[in-house]
Amino acid sequence: MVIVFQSKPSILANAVVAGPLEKKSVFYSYFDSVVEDERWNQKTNEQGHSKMIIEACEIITKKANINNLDVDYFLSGDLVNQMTPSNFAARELAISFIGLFSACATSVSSVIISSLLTELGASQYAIAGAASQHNAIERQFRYPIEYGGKKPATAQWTATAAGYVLVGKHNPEYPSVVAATVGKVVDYGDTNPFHMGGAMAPAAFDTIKAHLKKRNQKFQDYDLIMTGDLGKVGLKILQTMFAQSGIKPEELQLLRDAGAEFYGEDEAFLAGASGAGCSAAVYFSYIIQQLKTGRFKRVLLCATGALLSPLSFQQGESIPCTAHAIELTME
Amino acid sequence: MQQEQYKNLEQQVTPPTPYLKNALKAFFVGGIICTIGHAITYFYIIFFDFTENTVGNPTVSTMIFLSMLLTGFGLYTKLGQFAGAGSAVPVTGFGNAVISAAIEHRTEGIVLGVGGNIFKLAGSVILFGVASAFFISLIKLILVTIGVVQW
Amino acid sequence: MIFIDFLLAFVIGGIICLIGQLIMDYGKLTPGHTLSILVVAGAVLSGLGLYQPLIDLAGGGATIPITSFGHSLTQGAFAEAEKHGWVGVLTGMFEVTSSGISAAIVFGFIAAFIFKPKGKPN
Amino acid sequence: MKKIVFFFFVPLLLAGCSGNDKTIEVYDVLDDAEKRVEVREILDSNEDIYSGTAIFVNNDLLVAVQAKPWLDYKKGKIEKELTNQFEEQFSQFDVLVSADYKLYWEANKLLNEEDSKKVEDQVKKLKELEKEET
Repeated sequence: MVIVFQSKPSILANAVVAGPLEKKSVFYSYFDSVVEDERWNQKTNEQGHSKMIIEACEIITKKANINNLDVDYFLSGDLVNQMTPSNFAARELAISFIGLFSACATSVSSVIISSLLTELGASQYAIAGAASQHNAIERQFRYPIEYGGKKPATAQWTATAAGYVLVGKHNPEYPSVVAATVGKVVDYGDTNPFHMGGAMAPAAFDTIKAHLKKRNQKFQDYDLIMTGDLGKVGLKILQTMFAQSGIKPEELQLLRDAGAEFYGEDEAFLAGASGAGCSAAVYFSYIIQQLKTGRFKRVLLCATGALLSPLSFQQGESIPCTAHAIELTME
Repeated sequence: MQQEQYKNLEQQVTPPTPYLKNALKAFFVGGIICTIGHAITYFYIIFFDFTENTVGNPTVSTMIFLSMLLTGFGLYTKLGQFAGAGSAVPVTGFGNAVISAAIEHRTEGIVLGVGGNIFKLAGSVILFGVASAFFISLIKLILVTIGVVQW
Repeated sequence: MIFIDFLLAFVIGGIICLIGQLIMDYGKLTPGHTLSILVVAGAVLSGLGLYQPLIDLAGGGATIPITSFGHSLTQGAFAEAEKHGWVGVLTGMFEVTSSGISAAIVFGFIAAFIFKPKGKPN
Repeated sequence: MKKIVFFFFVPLLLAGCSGNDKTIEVYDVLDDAEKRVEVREILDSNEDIYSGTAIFVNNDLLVAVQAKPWLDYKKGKIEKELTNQFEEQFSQFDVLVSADYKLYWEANKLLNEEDSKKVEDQVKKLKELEKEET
């Protein structure tokens, strides 16, 4: 489903907070703040997760020179049970809150909803974004942190990061959301939780294709098409899918993936980064900055999410995936 | 695109599992861990009053103690990533499964967290160990009773 | 002689781990599944009277892999069943213990107080 | 993989073929030459072991042997065979034959012990240890 925003809501401020390991990220210099303790000096990983979200929102209000009372909506999501880190952050922030779950695609789905609220006139300022904390998410979906299981080369490393933006009325000095596509849920029967890229690539393919078709655009109309956290292997699969559907190699150069690039070529991270915070951290720091400086004029951000739970995996269900896309422009 | 078509494409692009490399790594690391265990049996036999029959317990406990140190200092994950089954199959891997779960769930308290989750991963090993011991001894008892075999 | 003794421990232990890796890779199984299979295999070998000779041959090479866990439980159950017959099969379940489980519980409990999960990549 | 297994087993087989020089020690308070010869004969005739130590003290006879490592798997059988042979030959003694390394190690330590009381106690203790099960 493609939405075209007539009022072109703008992204007025952005903030990314990340954990200590994210110093190794190639996007490190774009982050607003990096903490030394991945628990943010809290007692549990989940509390640290929550604190990270609050910090990102505080940076946003500071940057926009507003306070929490001026913000109408807070849209956030993460991957922990019932999204408690977001819920608890919302409790501290005291802003009207909508919790969203699109797995790792929440970074984009939250921006879509807040843009809709802005377009409706229901919202002056809305904070949207997503976060993930490595230790809290790994234990949720896979094994205990210190468990010595071998991960295959397709496995990805959940990034510790929170990326948030302030969405408000159109302002030509800031990047604007002109269109969005809410993705379908695609499932090609993949069951391997250590190969998320392979499960999610078809969803990204589906959403990007739908967006381009409906908007009557081609790859070359964009400076960049960036997927969320397909990882190195998933990106290759997606490129192959597009190549088979007739996209030329030079056009495929425009297709990049935040997760695949996040930790550079460091092999310790296997196929790259993943998690809701991965796409949020790259989109809401590097991409926004590049748009603001005018290096990019038009980008398509397509975040993918694997909609599984540990329970569904153990019951032998395959992994349904989704992908949401937003089209950002800079005048 | 059909599901099967996609499966093909995915398989072509995904790097294949390095079966031989994995097997060799598992062999060498597993062999080394067992050799260390073997050395510990000699240690207990020579310096303490243990025979080959009774030395199993102290050896296994010592190996699990070493596993606790490696797990706690975050080294067992590195070993596991390199060795695969080579570090999972020895009893140190069982120790790692129990200890990592215990460390992980400390934040949920000692009773509900550590107590409730300590066998989250290793529980299946205990289940299958005890259940198979039960059924095998049952089978053997039946065979002994009908006079096919002797104890 | 002592060298050959250690070599046997290395080779036999290594082969058991290698079998585990093959089960994991070719069967596309999780470590939990693989270890469960190996424990059952150890119990079956023990029931057939083949595991004790393997321990005699390889020492640590056969006692350190998780297969020995199935062996010691089975031998414990056998001993009880031999002594007490039918009742023994049931009571054997309460008698058999494994130092592996006890040690893992104790050290796991201690570790829970000392260590925190770190979450560093390799 | 096969190559590696081959590589490991070749030295093993070679070692298996090397000569038949056993280290056989006998400790006897009475220093009876006849007994020495008999023990030597029995242990020498057994192809599966490479070393053995026999200790006579009072009515006890402790024979600690070491099977060739690659034949360790038939330890139980070796013990049984030797026990039968020794019991036949030394029916007046309470015989214990063991292939356990613990007993072998301790028995060898006893060889230089002068005090026969100590040896007696130690042999009793070892016999107890041998009976222990896990």
